[in-house]
Amino acid sequence: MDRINIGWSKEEMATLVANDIPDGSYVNLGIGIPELIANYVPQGREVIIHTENGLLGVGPAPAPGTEDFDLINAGKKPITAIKGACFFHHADSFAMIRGGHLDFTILGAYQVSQNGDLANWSTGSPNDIPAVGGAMDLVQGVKNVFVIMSHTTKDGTPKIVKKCTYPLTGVAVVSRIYTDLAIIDVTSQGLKVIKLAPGIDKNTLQNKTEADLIF
Amino acid sequence: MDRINIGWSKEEMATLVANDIPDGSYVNLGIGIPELIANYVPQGREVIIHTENGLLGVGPAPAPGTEDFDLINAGKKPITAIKGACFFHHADSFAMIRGGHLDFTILGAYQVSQNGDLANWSTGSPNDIPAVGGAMDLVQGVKNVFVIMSHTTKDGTPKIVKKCTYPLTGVAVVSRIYTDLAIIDVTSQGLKVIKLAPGIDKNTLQNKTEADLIF
Amino acid sequence: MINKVFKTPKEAIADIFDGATIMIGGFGEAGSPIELIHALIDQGAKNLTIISNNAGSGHVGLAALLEHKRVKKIICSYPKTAFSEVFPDLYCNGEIELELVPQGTLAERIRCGGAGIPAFYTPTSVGTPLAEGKEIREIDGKFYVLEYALKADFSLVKAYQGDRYGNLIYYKTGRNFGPIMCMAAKVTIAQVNKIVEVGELDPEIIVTPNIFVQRVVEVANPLHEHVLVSQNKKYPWTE
Amino acid sequence: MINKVFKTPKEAIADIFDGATIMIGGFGEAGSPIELIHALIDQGAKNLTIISNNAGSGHVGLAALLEHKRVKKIICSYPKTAFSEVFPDLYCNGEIELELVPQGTLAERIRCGGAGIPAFYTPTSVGTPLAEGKEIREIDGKFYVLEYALKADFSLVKAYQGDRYGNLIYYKTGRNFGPIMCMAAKVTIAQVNKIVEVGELDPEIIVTPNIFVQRVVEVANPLHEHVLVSQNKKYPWTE
Repeated sequence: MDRINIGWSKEEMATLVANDIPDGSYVNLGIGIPELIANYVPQGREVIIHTENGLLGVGPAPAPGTEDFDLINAGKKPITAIKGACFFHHADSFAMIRGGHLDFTILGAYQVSQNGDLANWSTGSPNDIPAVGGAMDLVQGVKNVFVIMSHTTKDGTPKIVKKCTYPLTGVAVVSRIYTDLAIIDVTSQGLKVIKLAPGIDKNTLQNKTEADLIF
Repeated sequence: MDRINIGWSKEEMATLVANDIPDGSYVNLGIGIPELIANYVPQGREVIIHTENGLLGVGPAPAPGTEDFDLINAGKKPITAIKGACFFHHADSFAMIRGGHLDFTILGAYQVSQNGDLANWSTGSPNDIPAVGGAMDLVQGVKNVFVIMSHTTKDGTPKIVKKCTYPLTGVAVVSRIYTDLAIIDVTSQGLKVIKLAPGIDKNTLQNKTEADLIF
Repeated sequence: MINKVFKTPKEAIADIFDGATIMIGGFGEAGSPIELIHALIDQGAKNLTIISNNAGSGHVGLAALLEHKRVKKIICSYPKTAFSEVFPDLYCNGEIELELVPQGTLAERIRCGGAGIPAFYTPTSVGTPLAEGKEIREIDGKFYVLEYALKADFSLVKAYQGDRYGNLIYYKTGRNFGPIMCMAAKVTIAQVNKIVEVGELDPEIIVTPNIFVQRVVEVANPLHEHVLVSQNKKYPWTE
Repeated sequence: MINKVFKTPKEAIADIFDGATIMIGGFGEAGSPIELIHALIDQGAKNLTIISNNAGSGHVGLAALLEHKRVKKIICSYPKTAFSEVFPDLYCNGEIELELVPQGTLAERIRCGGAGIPAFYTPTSVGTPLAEGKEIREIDGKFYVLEYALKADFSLVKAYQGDRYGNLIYYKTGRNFGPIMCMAAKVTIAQVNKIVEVGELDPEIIVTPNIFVQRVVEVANPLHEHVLVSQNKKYPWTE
């Protein structure tokens, strides 16, 4: 997913997500593309970013040479803290997550199923080192679980599926999917496309999607 | 129990308990006579006193006129804090208690049974306002539960009994009893008297005790 | 922009509804949000369930709320305090329901309510009347009782300083139930002695992270319960 | 007199025994007590069970402890970090046992171990392979998995400042697992950048109360794991 040639770029996807997060929200950003979202919060909105390793109030990336390796995010990258930030330990951090205090978490994914099942921690391959981190807590506890990912794998295999084949992170937890090709809501009626990327039509999108889409 | 005419005085009882608490111990003191113990810690020993409402490191009572009603003990009396003290919230305070981190708790009692059952929170009377506070947590979590009490009620009824008639605080939790007449260990063989107050003989003590004593 | 600051206790508690479950901070007087409670008495919400370590003292604060018959049930560890007159009367007359909970179990049930843990096992109260009717489980040879989380519609707490994000620090043993009650309510309302600018509170020393607080109101010089009780004051004030 | 200060990491960890269960603080490098881990490598204890969020990086610190085959089992949420080479090799060769635990469940199991709560219910992992074989319970219409507390013989943590009583404060996101691991071990050993006099730490800002800490050792200028990894250093140092 280093380059996306059709549809939205990673930066455009991040902007779309950022625009959908209301002023005053508490947001946890997953590792990878989700981290970009912090850069696109619209002017005039205060969004407080949580990182599960113990900081509420993540600020912009530090200037080169000013990194503090005791001030890192969940991806173990150096960050900064905004004014009004606070530090806390892991049990308190996951009390925030599990206790339903966060409004949004934006996560990457291997697969999302039509009922909102998420697979994002293991390919299930015996040679894969299993590593789950905080993903299973986030999907259970955060009020809105958004996924941001490429619409298909590099070889074109759909990632939005009828049923996940990879090990699950959570059952029926995703509420919205942002891909390079569309924004899709998980509803009780099924997967509802609420926005198509420029130049993408319904047939193209459905052909790249294993699950049935509602337009 | 305002006056004790035979055996040890309240102050002598508190001194006996204080002498039995080793240097470096963490101690929770119950409301009433147990509070006196803080005044009798032998010179040269550092004993850290915990109050369950959120302070580790209770100091001496404040001088009159210097009381701070935001700095109180479990009995809601103004206290002071020693150097090296720290404040914390109730869940952390009871993590200390329940988690087995405290070495001693010294509690008052209505009744103690021969197997160490404690009754100290309710007389069971329908007109009694039930109030338990932290007693049930203390007896379950603290390593050594000591009782300090008058040997009998004012009308001479034994408080050390075969089986408690009052509602229990905990089952088989007391390890040692300090009364105005004796110090008694709760052992697997039964109640073993390890010290008699001056002028008290075995018969006198047994006559004031419902449970069988071992001398 | 995030601004959780309310101008007065009255505005901060305006939407508390009949039948609400409310956690009220404090251990005795320390940490008791007396101005918020008085505003609640003025506001008139009734049929409340209160979760609080004590049941108030004298005829002010929590005791006054009880005295005005606004509370149908109290979940509490120690309703019998010095100068506690209102609760005993109501209780003996069958005018209030009491759920008596050991103090550590009360604290843990509140924290779990805030932490998304619906239930836990504890050794506390096993073998006593307070464990009767509850599930007992043996784990590694020891017995434990199953206890369920507590949550609330509102928490009223008193802190020392706060900012417009809702960050809080406390003062001495006034901290007690505040931090965990902030976690366990849908709407936490904190009265603070002083509102400071965002950034004034060192991120390392904030006790309650702002995510747990929805409203902050400054009460610069809060009343002292022990003074009011010694003067035999009653709320609402009658001069 | 209470004096929990040890002169060197070597003395502080001297009695760690073969087969011990050890919690090791840190989230990646932040909060990782690298000098204590290196002293443990020198000391030689083996057959260890390690509880730690990650499995180390490069060939220093926790990764070096694994590389020297001292660890039979690791309980961990995320053993796959950038520059993590040692653990993947051991795991693929079947030379180390892994218990994979979601991060929040790991944190809560540790806190419960310290708080005398033997088990709790959590929604995390329900419906996933990590809940397989575990008890599932429905509470108020939602499903939860039963998880058990974790305890340890020793905890090794890194803090910022400490005193001879064992009070600790931390530095930024280096706090992470430190405070809860201090609670959950029989013997907690903290390395701190600076030992201060009793009374220097404000009672309002102490993060780990002294009761949870048994030993404190000053390491004034701790090594930086990312620097050592970028230099491809291996412990023990071979010059």
